Amino acid sequence: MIDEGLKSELQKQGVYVTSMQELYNWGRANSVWPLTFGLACCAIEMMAASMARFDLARFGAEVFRPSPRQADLMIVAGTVTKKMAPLVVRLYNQMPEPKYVIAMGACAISGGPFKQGYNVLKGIDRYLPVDVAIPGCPPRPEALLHAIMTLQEKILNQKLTGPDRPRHLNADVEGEYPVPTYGPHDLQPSKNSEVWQPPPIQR
Amino acid sequence: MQNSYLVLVLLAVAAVGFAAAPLALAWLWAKFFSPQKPGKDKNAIYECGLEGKGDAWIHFRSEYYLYGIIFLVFDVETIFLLPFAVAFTGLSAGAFVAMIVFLLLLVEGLVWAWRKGFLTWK
Amino acid sequence: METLEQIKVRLEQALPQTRLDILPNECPAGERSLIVESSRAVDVAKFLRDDSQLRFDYCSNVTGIDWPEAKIKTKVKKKVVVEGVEKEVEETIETLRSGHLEVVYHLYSMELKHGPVVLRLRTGNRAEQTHLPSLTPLWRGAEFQEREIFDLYGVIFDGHPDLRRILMWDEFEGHPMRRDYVAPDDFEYEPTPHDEVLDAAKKHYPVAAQPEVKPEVKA
Amino acid sequence: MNAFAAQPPKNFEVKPKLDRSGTPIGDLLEISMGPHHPSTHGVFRMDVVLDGETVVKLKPVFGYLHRNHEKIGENISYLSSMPYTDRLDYFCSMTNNWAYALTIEKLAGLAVPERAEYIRVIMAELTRLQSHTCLVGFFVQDMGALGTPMMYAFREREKILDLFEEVSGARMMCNYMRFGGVRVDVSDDWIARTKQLVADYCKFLDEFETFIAENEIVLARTQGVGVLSRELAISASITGPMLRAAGVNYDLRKVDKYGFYSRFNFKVPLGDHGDVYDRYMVRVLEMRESIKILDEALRDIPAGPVMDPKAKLRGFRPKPGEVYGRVEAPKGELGFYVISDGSPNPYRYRIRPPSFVNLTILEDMCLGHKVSDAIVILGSVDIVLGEVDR
Repeated sequence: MIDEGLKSELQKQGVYVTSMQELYNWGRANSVWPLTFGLACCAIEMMAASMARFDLARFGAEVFRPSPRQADLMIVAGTVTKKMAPLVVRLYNQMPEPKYVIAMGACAISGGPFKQGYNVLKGIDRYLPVDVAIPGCPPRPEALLHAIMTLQEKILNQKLTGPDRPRHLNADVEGEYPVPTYGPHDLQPSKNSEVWQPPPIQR
Repeated sequence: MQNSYLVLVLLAVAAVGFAAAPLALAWLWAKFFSPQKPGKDKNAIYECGLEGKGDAWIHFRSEYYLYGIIFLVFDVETIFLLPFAVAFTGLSAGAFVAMIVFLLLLVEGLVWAWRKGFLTWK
Repeated sequence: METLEQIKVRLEQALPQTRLDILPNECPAGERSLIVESSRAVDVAKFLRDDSQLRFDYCSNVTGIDWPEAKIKTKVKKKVVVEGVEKEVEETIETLRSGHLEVVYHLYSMELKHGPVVLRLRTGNRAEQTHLPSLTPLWRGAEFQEREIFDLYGVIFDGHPDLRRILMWDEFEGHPMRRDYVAPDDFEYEPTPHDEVLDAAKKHYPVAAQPEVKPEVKA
Repeated sequence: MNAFAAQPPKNFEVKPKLDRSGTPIGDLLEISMGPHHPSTHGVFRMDVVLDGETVVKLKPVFGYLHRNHEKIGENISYLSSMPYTDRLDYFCSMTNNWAYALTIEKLAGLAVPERAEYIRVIMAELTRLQSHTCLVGFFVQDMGALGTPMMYAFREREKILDLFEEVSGARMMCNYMRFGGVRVDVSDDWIARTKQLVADYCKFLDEFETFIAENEIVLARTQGVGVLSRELAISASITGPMLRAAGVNYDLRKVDKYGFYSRFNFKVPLGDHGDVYDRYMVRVLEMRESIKILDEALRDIPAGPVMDPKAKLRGFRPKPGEVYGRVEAPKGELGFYVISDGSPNPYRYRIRPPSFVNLTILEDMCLGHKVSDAIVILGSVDIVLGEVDR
């Protein structure tokens, strides 16, 4: 890539040099359109973050698209119950390809305070790859802003070509995840082992 | 050479090129950098997260069609009114009468539809 | 508003051979409730709603309760003569309470603005005799709450206009709010679990190799 | 046929219209305004059968946010259920806390010092202000005014959330009340700032009133839509602003006279048509009444302890018994029915949710109206899914 010294040198003379990848990632990072996907209390904090005081618009993310066809970020804000989980995965599948997931709140990360509930999915990362997770119940609007900034950094560092390019850029990686079905007491399968590989227990 | 149409042709080509170039670039980019990944769920109808049940191709009530036709007629009429409105000050009386006849013909259609009861939504 | 006893007396006059008794409730501000046999529940409820002095036209809350089989220990003070000396002795009597499901209705009156009358209906047992008359034809507000009790407790309400599962998904089997419902156990994943969560997690997730803790030699 | 069942308007029948030759004019379209929908206030689903644009059948489906609040409540102690009550109706955590605290105080016979009662009234009325303000924002947004009214409503809400955050430490999930009082005393500076906020809240209400109350779009879209008769409202156990909009004078603050409400003079606004516009106006007038209560409560709040010294927080074991306590939450009557068997955990912990019961007659109100009216009617019921599905 272009080394920094040459770049700053040219910038002094008013010549701006960039690469196709930087331009592509810069454009995508600063216009992430979230999907209105409010499940529970975190959705209210998400709304408060997009309102005048905390102003998600400063990061280009205030356009909340109701339909998954026009969104490229799914903020899972709230408790994902087992009855809702197949729908969350289906909505994720219906989003166009460069798509990201923010698990907002303790409920979306691991079931949160409702972990012992019989109808609560213990975290959305059992079925979907989560990019940024925000702890908190509900996390403050500033925490959501920080999550959007973390996501933007992640997008900016994505490679355009080469082996570790993101999922949506190589053709043979399947963009869809299997939608679980309803079983007698739990979802079938109860977790997507391809996505959910927890580290071994430290005990 | 002054009044030759070459200038117009060049302008047309430039205009088309100006429009087509980004599209071509975008298509080129898409070919390399955003591979198509159609999927069973992705191409399914979006039904608020649920599986679509029932069919969207159903017989709609006839009032919709009639409303559509009446709207179309008056939409086209406004297009014809445009040159009339623009050149209104310089028109002779005859042109004015012709335009009014055109207008009244269409209004007469509306009055007939109204009395026939198409506009009231049962 | 009349006291519960007066209402009970008037009820017994109006509906001759119904079995009504009053459940005591020791907590200070708690309301005592009226246990109604399920066969006459609809008539009792209709009387409470249409009677001119009572006018209980607002069914505020319908609750399902699960009472599994249990031994109840009640302490009873008894006078016992021990070696000729009169002494008070505490004795615990074990009574076996048969398992049953219970539905509690809290009725208020919006017209006369007076307090709750609590109706309790009990089912035969927790397995097959779980039929109770539905009071939705009398109070429409009880419709969803009765459906929820059917969904979470398994009480089948006869006469309910549309008895379906309301909260759980349709393919769900069993009734989750019962005390003997066991939730599927593959749900506990914590990086550092402890006691019963640890046992549940061990069945599903690999345990990291234990770093051997070298005993520090006290200098 | 149930006497109070849904009575659709006269010239209305469920099957599609037939023309002269008997063939149906159009099919019935079955759609589900599903859990993921921009204006169902959460994951609420309505299976709607449409004849063209007119709603023919509407079946609500719940359970997408059923978080097993009551099952968890049975496995934890009394006090640790308190933070769970914040997550019931996540717009009004203070009134949820108060309902639960009131119930357990009735169960265990605890007394609450006077200052704590005043603080509870102040918090409850601030919550009512904030909840109704949000509703006004959502209500107009459901009619198509995307974003702008919500900006104004949330701007006011943020000011109230600052006050809550300063007192209880959290913006939305206050967990502020205990059995026998409140957790932290309120500083005089906080009271002064609250007085200031309440003083210029009327300015915001007037501003919103001029925009919305006489707006002809709002009038056209809400007057005469989703009419709810008195008898159906009482029989369907509707409570809160929806009931008072139908003309029934039943407000728990006046009926139960809990928590010193008898000391403040405030009126209970009643509607007379029971349609969507009345529900909106009843809520706006209720906000003005809350401001009156707040003025009085803030003016003569006494000094004194905020926590009943005898109340034992650790190892709280009430005597066996059962109790049903209820409070006038912004959405309606929020009740807690607790059965205790002497152990530190409640034997049965039941919540009577106002939004869940208010949805009983959603179909009755929407029959015969257009699809867009069904959304406005759902908005006027003002549901919060954390409380509907518990």
